Amino acid sequence: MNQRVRKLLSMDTLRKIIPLAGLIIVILVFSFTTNGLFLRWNNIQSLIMQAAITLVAATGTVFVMAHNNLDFSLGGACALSAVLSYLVTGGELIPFFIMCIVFGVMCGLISAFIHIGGRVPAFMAGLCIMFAGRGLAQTVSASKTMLMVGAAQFNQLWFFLVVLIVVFGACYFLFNYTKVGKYQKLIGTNPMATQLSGINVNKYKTLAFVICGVTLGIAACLTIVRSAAVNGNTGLNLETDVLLALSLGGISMQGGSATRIRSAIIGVMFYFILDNGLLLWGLDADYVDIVKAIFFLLTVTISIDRSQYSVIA
Amino acid sequence: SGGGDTQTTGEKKKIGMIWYGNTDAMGGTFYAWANHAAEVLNVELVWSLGALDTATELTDCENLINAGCDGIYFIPMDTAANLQLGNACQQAGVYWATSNRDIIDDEVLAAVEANPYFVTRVYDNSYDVCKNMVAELAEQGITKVCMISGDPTDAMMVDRNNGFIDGCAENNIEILGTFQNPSSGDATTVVDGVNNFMTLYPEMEAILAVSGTNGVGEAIMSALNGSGKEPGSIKVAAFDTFDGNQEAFDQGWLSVSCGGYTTECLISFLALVNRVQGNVIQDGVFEMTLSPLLITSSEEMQIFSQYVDNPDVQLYSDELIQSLVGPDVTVEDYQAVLDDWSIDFVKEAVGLT
Amino acid sequence: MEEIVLKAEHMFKEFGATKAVTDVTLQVRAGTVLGLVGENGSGKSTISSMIAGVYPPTKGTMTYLGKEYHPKSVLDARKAGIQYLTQEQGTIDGMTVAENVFLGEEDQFSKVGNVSMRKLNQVARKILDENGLSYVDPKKPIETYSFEDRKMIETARSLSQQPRILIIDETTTALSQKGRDRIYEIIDEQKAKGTAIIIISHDLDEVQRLCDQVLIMRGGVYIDTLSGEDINPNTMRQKMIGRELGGTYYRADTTCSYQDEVVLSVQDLTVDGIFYQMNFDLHKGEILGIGGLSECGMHELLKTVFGAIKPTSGSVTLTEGLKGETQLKNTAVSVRNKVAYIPKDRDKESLFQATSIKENIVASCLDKLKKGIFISPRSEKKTAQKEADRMEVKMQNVEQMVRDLSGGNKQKVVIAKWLANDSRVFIMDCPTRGIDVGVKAKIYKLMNDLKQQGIGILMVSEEMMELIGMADRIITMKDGRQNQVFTRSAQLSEADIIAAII
Amino acid sequence: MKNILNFVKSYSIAVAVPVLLILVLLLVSPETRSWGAVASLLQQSFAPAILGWGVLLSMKVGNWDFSIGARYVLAAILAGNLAMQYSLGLIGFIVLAMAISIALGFIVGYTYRLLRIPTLIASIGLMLIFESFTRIIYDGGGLHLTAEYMVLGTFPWNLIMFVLCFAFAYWLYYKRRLGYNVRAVGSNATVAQTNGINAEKTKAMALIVSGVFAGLYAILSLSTSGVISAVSGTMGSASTVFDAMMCVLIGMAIAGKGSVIFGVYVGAIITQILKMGMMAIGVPTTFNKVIIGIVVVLFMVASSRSDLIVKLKAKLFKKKAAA
Ligand SMILES: Nc1ncnc2c1ncn2[C@@H]1O[C@H](COP(=O)(O)OP(=O)(O)OP(=O)(O)O)[C@@H](O)[C@H]1O
Ligand SMILES: Nc1ncnc2c1ncn2[C@@H]1O[C@H](COP(=O)(O)OP(=O)(O)OP(=O)(O)O)[C@@H](O)[C@H]1O
Ligand SMILES: [Mg+2]
Ligand SMILES: [Mg+2]
Repeated sequence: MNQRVRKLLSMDTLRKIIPLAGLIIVILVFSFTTNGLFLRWNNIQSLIMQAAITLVAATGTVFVMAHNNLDFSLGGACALSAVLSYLVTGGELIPFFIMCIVFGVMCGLISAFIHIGGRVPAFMAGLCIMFAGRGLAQTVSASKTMLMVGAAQFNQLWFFLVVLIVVFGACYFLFNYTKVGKYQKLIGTNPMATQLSGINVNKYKTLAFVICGVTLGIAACLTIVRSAAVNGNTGLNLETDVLLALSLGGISMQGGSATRIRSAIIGVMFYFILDNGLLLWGLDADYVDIVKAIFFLLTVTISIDRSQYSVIA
Repeated sequence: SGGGDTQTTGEKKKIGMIWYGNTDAMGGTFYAWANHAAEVLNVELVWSLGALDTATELTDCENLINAGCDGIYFIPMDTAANLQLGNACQQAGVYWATSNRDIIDDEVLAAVEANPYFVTRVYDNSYDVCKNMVAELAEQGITKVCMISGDPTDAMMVDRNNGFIDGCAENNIEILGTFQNPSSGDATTVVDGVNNFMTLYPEMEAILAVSGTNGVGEAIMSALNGSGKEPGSIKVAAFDTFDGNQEAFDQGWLSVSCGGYTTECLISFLALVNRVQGNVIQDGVFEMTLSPLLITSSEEMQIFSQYVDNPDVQLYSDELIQSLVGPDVTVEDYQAVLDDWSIDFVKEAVGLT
Repeated sequence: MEEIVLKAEHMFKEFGATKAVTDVTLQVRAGTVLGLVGENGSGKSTISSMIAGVYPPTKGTMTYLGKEYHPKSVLDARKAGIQYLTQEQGTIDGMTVAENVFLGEEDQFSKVGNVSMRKLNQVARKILDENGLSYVDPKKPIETYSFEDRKMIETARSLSQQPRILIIDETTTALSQKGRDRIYEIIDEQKAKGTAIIIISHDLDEVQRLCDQVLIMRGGVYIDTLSGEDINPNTMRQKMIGRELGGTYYRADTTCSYQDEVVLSVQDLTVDGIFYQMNFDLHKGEILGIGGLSECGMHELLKTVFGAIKPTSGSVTLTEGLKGETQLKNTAVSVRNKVAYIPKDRDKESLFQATSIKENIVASCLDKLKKGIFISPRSEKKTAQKEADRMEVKMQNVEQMVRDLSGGNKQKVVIAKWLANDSRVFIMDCPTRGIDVGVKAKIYKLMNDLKQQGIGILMVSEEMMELIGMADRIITMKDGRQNQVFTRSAQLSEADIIAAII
Repeated sequence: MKNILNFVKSYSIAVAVPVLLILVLLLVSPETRSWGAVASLLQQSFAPAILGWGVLLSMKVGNWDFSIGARYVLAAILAGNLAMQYSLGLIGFIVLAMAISIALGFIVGYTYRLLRIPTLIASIGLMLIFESFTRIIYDGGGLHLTAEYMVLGTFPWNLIMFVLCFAFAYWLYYKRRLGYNVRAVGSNATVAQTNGINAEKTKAMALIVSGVFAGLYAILSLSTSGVISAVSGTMGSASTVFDAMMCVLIGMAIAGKGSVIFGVYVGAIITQILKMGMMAIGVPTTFNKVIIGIVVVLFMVASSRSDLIVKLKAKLFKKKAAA
């Protein structure tokens, strides 16, 4: 019986389409069970705007995951970039956005430096940055209220759509059609062979962190657009949201050539649609997480490519 | 749990409730009160729990609006939440109301007051209450304290922090050391913090705690009881009801306490329901305040600990709740309920007098 | 005749569409050595793996010590007395030698589940001593020992289990002469003890020397079993390839021939503790061989020349780089300047296993394919297909995963990668390691073609015949120092070179 | 004699660092110049170290375990409330806490084994479920223990419990087969697997056994604080895991040749010293995270780049020699 279950679960075709199929099924289910609420334009509009922050951050994170690292700094780095950017620019909008991205890249570079220069696993470096970044953001922001009322004017669909299309488009291109993306996948498969194929592994790993930093900075900007204030809680749980969403999207946990950037879009949409749809159902708030978790476990169970692992990680 | 009946009649209005959680005293109590009131008033509630930052609150708000809610009630996690959620509600033509947090920015305040869908906000003056608590301690001759402060990114906590700090300055009390109340995680952190106070500052006479809920009050008492010190040799001034506060008071550890904010949530919520049902109270904006209870005697403490912020106790009768929703309700009716908030009121409500 | 320990009858193994083993029957007898010989991908590893419990056969029955035998796992087979030595690393870093020796067997030393460290170290000491490893300290972390020592420790571990059958799959190719000799001794000892031994090797002389019987496979199919006089390289070679192969497959000419122009110049190259003061020039159209014992520093020398190891002092200069004279400071500079490096450890250092053949081949030449920063998938596929066809890689298509190829075809993919980059200088470390004679011939022909095109080849080999057969000049190394230079001639013999390196 | 010398050598860093930090603390803050302060620090570190050992097990075997925080909260709330409801007494509470905690560990381990999904996924999924349960049971009321259940938090008892836990962890890690397998699977799961260690079973066992430590942590921490709240908000329990990870990371970096079990305790002491030190010099609490984050990075870099330190030393000595 166990073996038969496994056989069924390891069906290759099923596996590959499940994240997308799951997404479509969830969309269909919610479309028919919410009295049309789910498909209303307003709801779709909100969904896009809600998902944007996580989606932007997740898209850049794919580069880091492709070379087999987890970036756990996202939440803290997001708060840190926003707070520092505010302090530097005094909250003037355009400079703020630019500096946010600059500080995002700086956080990425710090991760890369600790990981590569200090030979510390990137996940642990990220964990420390998440910690220290959030702490610093809270300490610095404690002394004053950092409202950014002006940012609220961008809390509109067109702005989010433009950002999303540009970021995802650029990342999609970089990941699939340029050296930056291709090398990440090679590094993820075999770093030593990559180095001996004449590829500067450290440089390309660093580039991945830089790309991740750029998207993180943009995600921080979007967060501020949505919350109109900068504080120590900016970007709370971003790192776990991204990780959860990417897993839902069927990303390979070990990086390498099985990594697909579409995992970001499928996973993040899946994640936010679940939230949205369950609320439209009026499911009791205490049970939302349980249902979400069950969906999460089931989708991954069916979609994961076990042949990637000699031992399931 | 949840919003009562699932079958929706055309009449039944839906209110979206954005709420940080129902695991602490106030959170749990309001969760119970609001559900009860909703049943009495025949409205449906949709809860979205767990948001701790504005971006998440906004997401919840949008989802609730899309779920067809006619009104949104929330505690703004920071001042900007008023602006952002307010805008979302305005765009969707949905009424909204808040409680517990003052708006600390003039621009935001102006925007909120100009928002046609803003119903009301009810807030308390935590700052003054904190000062009063410190004054209470000063009267008992305290001169050296340590402080468990609140999250400095939270407007209400900033009020409380400042109240304590200014109160100490006015009463010539020295604050020896401070540590921040962990917003999440373990109560052991609090125990460690209090132990550190005692080792670092043996001369400490009292502890000011910005919040006693979510296990903090219990943890402070555990630390003090475990210290081997004479009960009462260190005084505690703590916000909020917590388990065992009566005992702590009688032992002499706890010497002043304050709390009872759930009423302001309820009134704000009722005002929102009233507006959603089509009753306009007055032309302009109306905003209300509540004075929390200050507890200084054992008798007060007993009532406070037993009946205030207890999910199993409904302090407001069904009749009263019904009387606060209708075409003839005025701002004064609401303010009267808020003004009535006192230990005596509680006694009466639970039939002790 | 000795007792039959194991009989595997009508064995089949299919991996999807690949028929790796088709209706093969084999038997091993106590106290004898059975050799498995065949081209790359002929199914030798596959059938041994089935015996060792790595995976179950698609069809077929095995009888072991008179009973039906269905190992469910390697552990199962091991418990039954069948030990499998592969060429992969089988020890675990971060644990001591003793712990590695008893990996998965700690129960022997436990009382009510408590493992006695003292006893474990004691017994490990004894096992190491018995296997000529008295210089190894069982309490030290395993990573303090060299690859070769670790392989020997692993072997000692297998032997300590008193196996009835010992399978050695191409283990010797990873070892130096010293290590090989040690393995030969072990085989003799085990033989005397009555252990049945299966050995897989592409070194036909080795097979001739060790085996009592040789079973030949081709394309997963049983061809023949040889014994006695029939076990000689020529017969084996002919049977495994299925046609006569010319007596020599090395270069036909016996004169040293290269152009005057220097392509690569190595000056005073030193890596402290490994090799010192290496000086030589590689010319256009030259095959420059480097010979020595495995631990003489020659492998590291090649890595250093390629830029993968930072030298303590000295320089490596490419005369005609993209911008004229270029120092090869790192691998990126080398590859950009069309220098290729084929490492000895294929699986670890040159292959992307869970990746397509296409991506492996184009890995180093993306700069050539890109327009602006854009790399078109079509050009990738075209290039990969062209080079794979040129190397005659046995594959379904270029999208196939490299990990599913047999050893020899993997090596072809590695070479294809460097051909795709139009490499002007080749640095080859044991290019025919683990390669069957057919493919070997192909690689030698390719080297010769490259030479004719004026490409310089720097080659390290542990096979003296290969050096003598292919190189224009041979530099020998001993204890990290340049020793002697031999020039190509008909008179040059293995003995000459061996005398220089020992 | 040689053994003793070796022993001293292998533990020198692990002991030296906290001693040094305590000295610094004594220097900056005259208030702490008492044995009481040191004793208090050592005791504060008991509970975090115990949870740390559980996290260590998972980290060493290569598991991602986000669920341990939620598991301990759920076990504590269930066990405490049941024990008080049925007046089971201290022993009853202990037995229940351990049983529930191990059962929850079993659920995570078994989910991993049965569904064959990465531990990261299994543990995050189950963490969400367990967190929700803490809010659903007892209507989110959490747990407040009465004094009779808190005996273990007071002085000789907490020390006794800690010593027992230490011995247990040490025994498990260095004497039991599981400990060997955990280390083997952690450094190379594939090789371990082919050598007859069932890697997936070992990983699942590590999750189950981490339940033992989660249970012990629940008992000891509740015995000091007496109170635990339901997890508020999604991932609210993750911070407990991260705090423990910080101790473990310091512990692994500092352990060197000595025992990592002791290292984790030292890691816990160091984080507590930092917290107390921050308070002593009046730095805001939010800054703790910054300092701890930086300190952990420094320790990790120092342990993985010992070559840099050697170089630095060489440079310094050269300069001295030249001067
Ligand atoms: N796991 C696998 N999945 C798919 N095909 C496989 C797998 N393992 C082996 N094969 C295929 O089975 C065939 C036999 O492979 P095997 O490894 O037994 O060859 P071999 O004789 O050992 O070759 P070599 O001498 O190169 O090691 C090859 O065509 C190979 O590609
Ligand atoms: N009918 C038969 N009777 C006896 N032996 C047989 C029979 N059919 C096949 N064999 C043997 O089964 C073995 C399978 O060889 P195997 O595929 O493992 O070699 P290999 O792994 O290809 O070698 P390499 O790893 O070098 O590529 C062959 O040696 C073949 O001689
Ligand atoms: Mg093989
Ligand atoms: Mg083979």
